[in-house]
Amino acid sequence: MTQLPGLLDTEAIRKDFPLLDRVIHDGKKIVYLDNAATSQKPRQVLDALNAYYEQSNANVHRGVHVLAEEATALYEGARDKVAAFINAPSRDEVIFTKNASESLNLVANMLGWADEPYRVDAETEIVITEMEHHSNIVPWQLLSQRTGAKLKWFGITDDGRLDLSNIDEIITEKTKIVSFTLVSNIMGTINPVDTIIRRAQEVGALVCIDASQAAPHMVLDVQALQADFVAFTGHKMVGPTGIGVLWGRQELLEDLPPFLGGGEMIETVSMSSSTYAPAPHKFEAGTPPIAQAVGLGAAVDYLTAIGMDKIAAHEHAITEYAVKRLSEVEGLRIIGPTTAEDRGATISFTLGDIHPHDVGQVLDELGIAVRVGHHCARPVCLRYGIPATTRASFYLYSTPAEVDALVEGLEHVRNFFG
Amino acid sequence: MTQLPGLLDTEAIRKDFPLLDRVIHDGKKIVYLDNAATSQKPRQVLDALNAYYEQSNANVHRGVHVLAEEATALYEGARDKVAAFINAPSRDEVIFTKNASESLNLVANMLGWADEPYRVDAETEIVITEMEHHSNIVPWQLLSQRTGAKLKWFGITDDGRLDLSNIDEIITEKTKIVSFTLVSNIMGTINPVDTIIRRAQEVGALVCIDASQAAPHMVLDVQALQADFVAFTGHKMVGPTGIGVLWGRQELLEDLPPFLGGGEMIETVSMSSSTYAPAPHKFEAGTPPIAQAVGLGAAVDYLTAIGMDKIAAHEHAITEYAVKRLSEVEGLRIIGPTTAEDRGATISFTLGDIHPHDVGQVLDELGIAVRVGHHCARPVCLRYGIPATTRASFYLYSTPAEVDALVEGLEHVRNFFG
Amino acid sequence: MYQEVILDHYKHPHGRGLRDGDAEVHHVNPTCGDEITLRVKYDGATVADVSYEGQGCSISQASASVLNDLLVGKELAEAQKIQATFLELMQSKGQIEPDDAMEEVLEDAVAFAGVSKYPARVKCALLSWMAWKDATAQALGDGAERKTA
Amino acid sequence: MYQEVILDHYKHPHGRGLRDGDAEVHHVNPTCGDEITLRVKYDGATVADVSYEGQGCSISQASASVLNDLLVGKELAEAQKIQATFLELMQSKGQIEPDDAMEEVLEDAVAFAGVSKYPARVKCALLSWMAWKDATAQALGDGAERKTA
Ligand SMILES: Cc1ncc(COP(=O)(O)O)c(C=O)c1O
Ligand SMILES: Cc1ncc(COP(=O)(O)O)c(C=O)c1O
Repeated sequence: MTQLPGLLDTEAIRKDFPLLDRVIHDGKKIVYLDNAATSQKPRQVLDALNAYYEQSNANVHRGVHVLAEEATALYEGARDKVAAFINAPSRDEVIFTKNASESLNLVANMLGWADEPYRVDAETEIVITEMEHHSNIVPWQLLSQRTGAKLKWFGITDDGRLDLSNIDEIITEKTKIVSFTLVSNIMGTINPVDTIIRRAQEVGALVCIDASQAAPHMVLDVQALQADFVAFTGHKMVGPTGIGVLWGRQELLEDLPPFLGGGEMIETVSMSSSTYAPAPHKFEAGTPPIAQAVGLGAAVDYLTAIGMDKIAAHEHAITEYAVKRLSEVEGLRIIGPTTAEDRGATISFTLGDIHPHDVGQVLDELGIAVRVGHHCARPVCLRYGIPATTRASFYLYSTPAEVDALVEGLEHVRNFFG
Repeated sequence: MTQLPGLLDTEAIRKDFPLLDRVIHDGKKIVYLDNAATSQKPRQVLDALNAYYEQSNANVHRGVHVLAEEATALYEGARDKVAAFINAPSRDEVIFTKNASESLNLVANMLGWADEPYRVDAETEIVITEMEHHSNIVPWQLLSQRTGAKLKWFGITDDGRLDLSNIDEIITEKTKIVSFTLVSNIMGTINPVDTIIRRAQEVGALVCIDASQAAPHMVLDVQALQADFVAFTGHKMVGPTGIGVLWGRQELLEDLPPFLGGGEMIETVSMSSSTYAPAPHKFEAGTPPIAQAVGLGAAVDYLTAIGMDKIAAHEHAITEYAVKRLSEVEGLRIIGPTTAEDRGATISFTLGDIHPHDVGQVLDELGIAVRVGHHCARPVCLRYGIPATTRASFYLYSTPAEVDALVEGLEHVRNFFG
Repeated sequence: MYQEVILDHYKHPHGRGLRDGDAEVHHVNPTCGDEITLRVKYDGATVADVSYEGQGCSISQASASVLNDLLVGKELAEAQKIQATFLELMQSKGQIEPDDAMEEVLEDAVAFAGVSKYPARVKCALLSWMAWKDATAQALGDGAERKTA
Repeated sequence: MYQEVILDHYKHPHGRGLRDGDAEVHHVNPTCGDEITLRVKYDGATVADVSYEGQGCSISQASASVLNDLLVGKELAEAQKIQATFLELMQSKGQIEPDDAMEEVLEDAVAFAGVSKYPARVKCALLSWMAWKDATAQALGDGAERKTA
């Protein structure tokens, strides 16, 4: 077996993930390389979900019975865990949503309905990048259409980096919000947060970071980042589906208006008017995803016990190996950074003229799960003039042997359609 | 043991619900009477969640690998089940949200951003009732504040019914939308849908029904209801937290604009503009609550196997018995209908001068879980000039013995504070 | 949590009713509807009277009665120390087992130790104490802190 | 799903290239970027030619080639029957095992039966067939149905 420096003990880790034992197509053990789409879940997370439902299930807040107290303690305890995981100055800055998409829409809507100085309107500008996931594009397009604000964006260079050469023209005194991804979900690019934040601060614009592809894979410290909002999603970080997070700076959350209205987010309601609870509750209308928050808390415990720095090192080693092995495949072209520098373990590529759908399908027949298509980042495909890519994405349980399996699989694909 | 006509075989049913075996406070088996807040979950639902995560977990749609195909089939299969459960004319009319609150906010926002003839603006009126859950009040208050539309409402009579005496003044030619609850979550009242819908149709207003307290307890047939939108929530109907439903008429869903933007809800995206997928996907931005939808599908299977008509009959028998027994308790005043006619198995009451917090706390010490407070329906408490109520709410696994335990517990409370 | 002492104060509240005062405040716990109207009267730096009216659960009612017992007649500094100690106890989530020193300060109020285990009820127990702090700040001006927790 | 027949058509497509026609359509599958430009030429009610250009996966490319084989030279009614049968097969979710009667209608196209098990790929297989239907409606006017599924 290939040994690389920095690898985790994947043999032990993989035992925690029941799905990795799944066998498909007559006896092929699955090689799961679709982690940028969603991660698998460890036994520890499933146990937390089951324990919640079997022993403590109740609606949270306002209850005086034992189950309600327990459920509330578990739910709010999950908030403490997530706050610690991202080094939030206060637990009250952690808002639970249903996914990263809701988190990003929440930011866009808060700014659309805000009073000055935050209000986005026809006199102002919104800045994103060409590298964003659709979930960090469409909310801003909608906001721009509905307020008249101008939507601007950074382009991408030939080697899959943000083109910041014209940063002073893109981010201007009119810019109210700059929203961009920390790690590209299609190319794996890690973006230079500092440069962008410095310019945004110069002009007094708020900064929202889409950390959906960062939170699962590296140390995420919202204080070090210096952003105003950070969004991510539970299902990509060994947590359940149905839960996302928005972290926001406390003063902002205090000042900004609510988005969804309903139970839990109010202080007091009469027919003619209502007042709102302080953040985070102001932004959590209705029964929250209670079990899912508890599951995310268990996920965060799991990742923390292994160590986010160790996970990052593991993935870096796998990425270095994968980039090297993949570049040996004839006709394979990596879309995005072609070295392991400043990139995560998500690698998109094309293979000669073979359509990604065919690549993915034949790999699947070999038991290898990759994703094909535009990966909800169609502007990147348009930028490179390709209809789609094949994307292999790795995680803490990925092994060099799985990289080898992918490379062999791609050789098979080449022969099959050759 | 008390035998009433129409009861389900609760001995068998209770074996499916692990939490009902929970023992609290040194050996007291829990008497769970907080079902209007959330229901417990049967083994079958937990098994579906575990099977999904252990065997088929993947992100849905667009994937060509086996797991993605399976996850998509399970997720979309859950949509089929829910569609059948509510007798929807088309599966494409079933939108998955995170809870009923999101469903109701979705309707309010669609109408706020819609073109004519649906658009809610300063020239138009919104109608709700004084009996609504905050989740069916606050979204409309926000919409009213943000569009200038006038918010009107039906009052409540002394015996906990909607006061429809002035229906023609409340619902007028200016009314764009009438949104009301089918069953009150605080008083159990079942509202006269037909009368309201007839008047709404006369003036061409849309009708949104909050069925959060109906879907778990009775046959829900959206075609028979004749509403335009119907909202409900998974966790109250033996399903997981983190999943809600909005049903809407297909033509409306086609015409109305999207709400949350992001992955999954698009047809095609470029930096300058996007087009949207057809409903339901147009309204499901980002990775949906996949496991939770699968769990809701299993919940619907579970309820259907027992039969919603049988569940309704069971609850009716329990309600009749509970109303009778409770009225024997000295000083107890039911807030809401005092007979079992046209009401569900949710019973709110006050007990002399004893504050509901104290009632709930002492009951809890006896192992009896009820909810106390305003139950996210504060206008009802204001209406009756009380700060709060104690609410006992029953479900398919509730027994006459649990009613007896409650009544005994209340006697104990009276003596304790007497 | 329903210690005999608490039930006694609930059934037979001390000093209840509104009397003459230097400042009046009205506090509400919006989640459960508990309310209190409270007046303070100072005689120099001495707490001359704390009078109150309210509705709410036994915990909030008993707590106001205990407050009246403990604070009336005390010097402001002493009263503030008692208030701070009670706050500390109530925020302890059941982790503090009151020792002799604490019992000396809080007297009957140590009976509320059990309440601190119930997050939903802590606010009830604190309602009158927060109202007193607020009323005191109003009566004496900025010398006494104004912030309510 | 990759039957030999499909791979053959993919590697050696029949009738590819754009030639003279009565109507031209451009269809796109937005989820995967498959594209086809397709022209139909009619000689009375006879399908005189179906010419096309496109990019996409082997399934969409092979399917266009098979379409060209099957439909060119047929009477419109016959061609529509073939199209309907292919549509039925593709929407069968792997539930239809083509019998002799179906094989007689669909010839090489029965090789796509396996594709119907893969929802994500069904649209690829149908792309050219929907384009053909659309182009035919345009060429012949409302006589042929216009609706695309
Ligand atoms: C009548 C009614 N409407 C809406 C809701 C809101 O449901 P959820 O909290 O799941 O959003 C509830 C329950 O809390 C309810 O009882
Ligand atoms: C960079 C990025 N942003 C946002 C999202 C949206 O996350 P979700 O689908 O959980 O809302 C994703 C993943 O799908 C992503 O990769």
